[in-house]
Amino acid sequence: MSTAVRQPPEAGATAARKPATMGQALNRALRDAMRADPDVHVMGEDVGTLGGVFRVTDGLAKEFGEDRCSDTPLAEAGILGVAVGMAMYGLRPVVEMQFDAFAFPAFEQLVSHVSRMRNRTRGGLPMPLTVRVPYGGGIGGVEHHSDSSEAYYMATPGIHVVTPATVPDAYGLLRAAIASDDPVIFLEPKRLYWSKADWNPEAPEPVPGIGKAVVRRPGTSATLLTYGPSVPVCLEAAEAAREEGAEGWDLEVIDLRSLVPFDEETVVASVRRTGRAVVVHESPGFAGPGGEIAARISERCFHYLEAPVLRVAGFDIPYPPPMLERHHLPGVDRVLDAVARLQWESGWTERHPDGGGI
Amino acid sequence: MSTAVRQPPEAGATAARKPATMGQALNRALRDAMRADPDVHVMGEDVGTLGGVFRVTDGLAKEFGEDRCSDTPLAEAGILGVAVGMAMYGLRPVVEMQFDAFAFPAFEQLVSHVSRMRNRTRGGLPMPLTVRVPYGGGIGGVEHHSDSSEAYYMATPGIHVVTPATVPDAYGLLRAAIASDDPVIFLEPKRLYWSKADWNPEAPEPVPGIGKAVVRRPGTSATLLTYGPSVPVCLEAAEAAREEGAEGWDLEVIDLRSLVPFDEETVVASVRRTGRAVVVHESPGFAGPGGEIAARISERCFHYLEAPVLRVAGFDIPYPPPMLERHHLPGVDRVLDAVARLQWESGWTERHPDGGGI
Amino acid sequence: MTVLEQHSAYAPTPPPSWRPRTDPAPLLPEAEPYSVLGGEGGVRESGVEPEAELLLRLYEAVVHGRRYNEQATALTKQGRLAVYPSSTGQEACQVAAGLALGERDWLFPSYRDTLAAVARGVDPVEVLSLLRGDWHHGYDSRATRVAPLCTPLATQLPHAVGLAHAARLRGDEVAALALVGDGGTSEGDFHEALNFAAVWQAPVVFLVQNNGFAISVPLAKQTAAPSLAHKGVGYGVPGRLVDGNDAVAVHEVLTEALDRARSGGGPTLVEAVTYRLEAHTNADDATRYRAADEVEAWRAHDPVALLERGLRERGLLDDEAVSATREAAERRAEDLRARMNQDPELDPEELFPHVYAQGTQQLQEQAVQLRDELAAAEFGDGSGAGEDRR
Amino acid sequence: MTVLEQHSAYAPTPPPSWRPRTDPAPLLPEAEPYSVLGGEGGVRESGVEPEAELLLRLYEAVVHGRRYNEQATALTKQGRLAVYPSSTGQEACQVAAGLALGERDWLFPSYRDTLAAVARGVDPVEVLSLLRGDWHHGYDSRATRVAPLCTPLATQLPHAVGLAHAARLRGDEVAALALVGDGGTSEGDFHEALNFAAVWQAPVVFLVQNNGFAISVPLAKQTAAPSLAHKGVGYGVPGRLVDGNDAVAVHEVLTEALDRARSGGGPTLVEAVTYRLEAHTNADDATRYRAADEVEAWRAHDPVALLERGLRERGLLDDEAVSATREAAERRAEDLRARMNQDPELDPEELFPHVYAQGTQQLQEQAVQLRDELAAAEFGDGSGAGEDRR
Ligand SMILES: Cc1ncc(C[n+]2csc(CCOP(=O)(O)OP(=O)(O)O)c2C)c(N)n1
Ligand SMILES: Cc1ncc(C[n+]2csc(CCOP(=O)(O)OP(=O)(O)O)c2C)c(N)n1
Ligand SMILES: [Mg+2]
Ligand SMILES: [Mg+2]
Repeated sequence: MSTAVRQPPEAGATAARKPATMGQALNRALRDAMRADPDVHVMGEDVGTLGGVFRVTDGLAKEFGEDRCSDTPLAEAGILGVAVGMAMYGLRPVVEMQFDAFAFPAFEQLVSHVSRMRNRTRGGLPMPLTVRVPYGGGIGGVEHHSDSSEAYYMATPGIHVVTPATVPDAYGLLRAAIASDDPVIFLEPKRLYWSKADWNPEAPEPVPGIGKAVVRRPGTSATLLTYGPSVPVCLEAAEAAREEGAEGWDLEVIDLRSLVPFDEETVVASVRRTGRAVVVHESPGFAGPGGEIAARISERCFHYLEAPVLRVAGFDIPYPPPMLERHHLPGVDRVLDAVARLQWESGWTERHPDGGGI
Repeated sequence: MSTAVRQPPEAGATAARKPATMGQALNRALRDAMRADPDVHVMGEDVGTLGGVFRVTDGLAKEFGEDRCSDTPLAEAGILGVAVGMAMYGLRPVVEMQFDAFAFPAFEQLVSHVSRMRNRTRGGLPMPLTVRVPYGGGIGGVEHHSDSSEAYYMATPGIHVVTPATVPDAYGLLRAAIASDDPVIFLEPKRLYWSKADWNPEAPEPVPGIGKAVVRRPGTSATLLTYGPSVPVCLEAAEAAREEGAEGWDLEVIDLRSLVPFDEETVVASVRRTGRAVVVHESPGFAGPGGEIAARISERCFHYLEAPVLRVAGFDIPYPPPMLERHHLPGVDRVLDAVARLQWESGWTERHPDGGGI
Repeated sequence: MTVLEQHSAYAPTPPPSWRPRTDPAPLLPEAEPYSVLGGEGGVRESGVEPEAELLLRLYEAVVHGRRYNEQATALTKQGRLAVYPSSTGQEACQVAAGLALGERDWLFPSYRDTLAAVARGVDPVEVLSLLRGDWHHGYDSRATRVAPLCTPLATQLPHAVGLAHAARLRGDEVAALALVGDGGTSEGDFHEALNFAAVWQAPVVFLVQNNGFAISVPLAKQTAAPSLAHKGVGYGVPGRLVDGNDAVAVHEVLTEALDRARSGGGPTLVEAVTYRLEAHTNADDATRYRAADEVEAWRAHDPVALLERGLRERGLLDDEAVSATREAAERRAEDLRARMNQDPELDPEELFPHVYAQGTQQLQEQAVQLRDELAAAEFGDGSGAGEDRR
Repeated sequence: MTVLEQHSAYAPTPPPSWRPRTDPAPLLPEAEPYSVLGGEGGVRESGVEPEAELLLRLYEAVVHGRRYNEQATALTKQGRLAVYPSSTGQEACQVAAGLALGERDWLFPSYRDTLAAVARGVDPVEVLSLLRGDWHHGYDSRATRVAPLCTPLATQLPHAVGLAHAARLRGDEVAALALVGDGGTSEGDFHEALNFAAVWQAPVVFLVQNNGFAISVPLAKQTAAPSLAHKGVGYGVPGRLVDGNDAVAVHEVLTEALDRARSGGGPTLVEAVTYRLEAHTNADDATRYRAADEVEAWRAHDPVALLERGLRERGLLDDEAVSATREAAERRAEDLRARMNQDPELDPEELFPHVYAQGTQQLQEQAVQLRDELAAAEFGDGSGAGEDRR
């Protein structure tokens, strides 16, 4: 799985680091990838002259010309379908879907072709293409602008599903996605576009390539498993947890970075160590990413678990309007509530013992 | 949840039962629904003159006219989109998607409109429509004719997901789906279209409406949780299991019937009783329906489980070509293999203890 | 005969006995956009002279519409709207669409068409619910016969076809008017909707407001067609091309098409050539992708000014009437501002009851969870747990 | 100048200064299907006389094609193919498509177009892999420049556009020929592909084989257009209408369009009017939805007979040559039959290695599981566990 991107020797040198946003790191990753490989082509709605509605493609059309960074007609199935043909000819298209819900028109192309072309042709026509999808909520977007559609992509064999949570990961994972010979759904957490870190674009920190989770905060009491927009929430919760519980909890936070392939090794090792786990994501809980993760942990760590694996997720509802979204999004308190239910004392009680007679 | 369909008094009378296929029961359900309610309209590719490629709509155009059972242009997004408009005007469209993968073009209409219209309009514009999707494999279909797409639908709040496994359920659940004031994805297991049972169309057995699982075979050793095309496989496995293990296993088989809403009550009660569970489905395992089901059981039955909840599912690959599909589909042996791993003896061992160092 | 059998269409026979098919000629649009008010030249010779009452009604509506657009844009600056896609410059289309509809007809608007809904009679505060962000939709669609504002482009078009078809099946004389932008014509749903409408002869009219841009993408990057109205012939649907800044012309073309639809004549595709004078939304910076002189050229063809001049030339309007109309618009804008300045009533528990007709156990549990959290936050220890910390 | 800037398209200016746009007239198709061989009348007067060598090549190919279709259908009866969608009756289109392509050009076939691939030179056994069911695809697409047979309708059309566009960006003189059925034109992907092709002036030719039916749905329920070729003008793409049973005419139209595409002239939409003489596939019963006399009328315009007559009339063919050609076709059919009667080599473990470039741990575990199961079945206790019981 490791299409690790080679990094300059001074990688991560603190000296030249300056505050950069995730959006800027993504922009830089596209630029560097386009400079490094003439086969990389960026395309999508408003990605050219405008530089994208989130400005992630800013300046690319100017530097590389409209043939390399192309505004397309407004037709997502067409965009992805055309990208498939370009990939068949040997190019590496990088497609931008303007918002998560606007990737849905391209669903058939994705599932029936992008994910299967390599397999169908026994490797004859690989699909080295990247689909960038801004996803998730928390930005006050109206209907259809805040969906978390990762469950759909995870359930589709043949594609990778990657999502960064930090500025260096945004750069490193996007480079790895574009370099991958397989199709990658690259989910960009919208509300982290403006998140900042000190970062040196001339010497970006190396990222181990697609398929590796990372322990963002080591801990011993329980493991929080999360990704993308919920990573900062979990880190904040872990800090707050030091004050909670009988003697405070020391929570480990794992940023999955890649939902497919799933880094079972890192996850299982952590949960076997801590004995407790909570999965946190924005996507609706039912049949969401947390289902797979919790099921897998429950199976592989059965004898190590002190408590059931709990999930903190968006409710099982259509994404709410801007003024109500804060009630839907998993926040620090909801995470801590779940941690508190991890059977710290003996004697397990249900959350709603009378709910439906169960 | 119970839009239970009223049944004639002699329901289930054994007297007049004759062998009927699931396809015939579905056909009869459509006919009866159309007779009972002039607002029920059937539409789709080839559903009129031809009666559908699986003949489920056979005779409807003739009896009710082309306005009630309409051949449509070949455009799935258009079909579902037009059905949305018809439902807005108060009709009850029943849409046929010809094969599972050919529902993908309609994905945006489904997710962005069908599933959200009621919520968006605070109940002002409900979507009483049914989308019939023949799904699953085992019929020797070439590429794109054997997908199991239920994971996508389960992950979409606002729709119900229903799938029959028996002749009476096919009738009863389809009537309930059409009668429902909410949109229902009605998944018809292709390879059970020709499955038979003794059945009386004049007095069909009552079905408790959408949202209720059923124990198809009571048992004490472990619970097999399944639905649709895997129900007969699990029943066969349960029979075979009487001869396996130290003293034979007595397996309980639950047919979920409805994936959304999920009948947690029935499932949890069973697993708490048996202490062991295997989820069985054709859909790829990773992020498939079994993830949610296993995670939910692991959480709600934590202190009752003698062994991890295991999953027997399709592999995490694109659906194979006809000549290889039998290697992909969960069969009796694979189910029994999983049952055998449910820690019957003390001492838990992993399936692949050296796999990846976990 | 059923409604689906009424229309005889292309059924090719072997070339030797090739039969005449639909004549394409009447389906092709006019060579120049149809106009009544005319361009700089003023009153047009040709064309039936519209009734004074209609002209005055349209005038009032475009003046109100312009002021409404300004007010809504101002509300975004005050944080009262999450976002506003203005139809400034497109008021002629908006107003004509709203007013051309018969009482039982339905309107299918996009996010940019709040003014069309207002012109149709929807309460302006209710229409802005989506854009304010208190809910996804704020008015009673069945009562107003206005479908929800639609955000995923072109997806509302098949809905309009379906509704119109359903009405026809029921024998109701109802037409649907579906609005879409120039960019939206590139989506597959546009194609499928037009095709369904044509094959089923659904009583639906498609109005493409060609405002030159899809966000930053100019029309030349969207299509290579002679005009968008030329798309009609490919479906067997007549295409009409109209000056979209000429409210009278748009109104006339739509009225004609809606009448035809209602009386079983099938669908029409209308392209109204207009221009988006403001940015895509308040969040957009239009200077990144278009030059000021292009905007200026279109300002010279402003729909409000055009109609004012037309009415003055016809002696239907004087300075006094102009200021009276503007004042009335100002008062309505004040009223809108005042009502929008009140915080909407929000109930977090509304997240759950509308997902299904009856709640599932799962959603009930989640509703209980939220209620518990809200209660904990309210009666909590004052540390702000539950509400403020996120 | 970049390839994306070469094409000046519709950019409307305010109506008073409306500028001339693309002229729609040259984009409209001919009033009658273009034909060379003519109908019952025989040799046509007009039109350039095609070269004898080409005529003979086409004749050989349609005779072989007809026999190939018969053989493949027979193979379904013997259980050697899972399914076969026959192109009997459409051989002229199939063969012309295969032969009109330049060496570096690409073909994008649908499930029905195996014969086009064979005419292009793909091994007939390899082309049937999908329909035999041993794998999804059996030939080397890059070597043959034939994309995989495509099952989801119209989804191959944007692929063709993308490949053609990529070739143009690289400066390669390559055109793509994409095949689609009449039913497939209703899908959104058809629309989006044509629009992309037009806006980007991609070197791609779309050939619609209008065979009158989409499974059971006749064209009149699929479209109300004057003809499918009339769809071109709505994209700014020239539409051509051709007698699809006249191999010479189809070949000429395609050759012209491909040449134009390769030399930067942009895409073309070709509608070939033809007929599916057999059922949709061997699994279909065509008598449920169409009358025998309709089929008979088309049999009178059989593409093989038409070409044979044309050649005889031109003195290029006599009885002897006819039987020689038929015998050659018979031998090829025998060869196909013999090779198809061999069981394909199947390796269940091939389910895993092609899903990704490198296997994931998860897939490796599953591959191990399957290997264990297969081993258990092979060296098992003979009770059949693992393999037979399902
Ligand atoms: C399916 C879909 N894709 C993308 C978007 C994002 N988007 C919103 S408006 C817009 C431009 C629309 O242009 P046009 O159709 O011309 O309408 P206008 O905004 O000019 O009124 C885009 C790309 C969307 N809403 N829906
Ligand atoms: C997206 C999609 N929807 C439905 C189908 C099922 N289907 C297979 S062939 C066919 C009819 C196609 O008709 P047409 O395009 O005219 O091609 P023909 O079969 O006549 O060559 C249908 C509906 C499909 N393959 N793909
Ligand atoms: Mg526009
Ligand atoms: Mg056809």
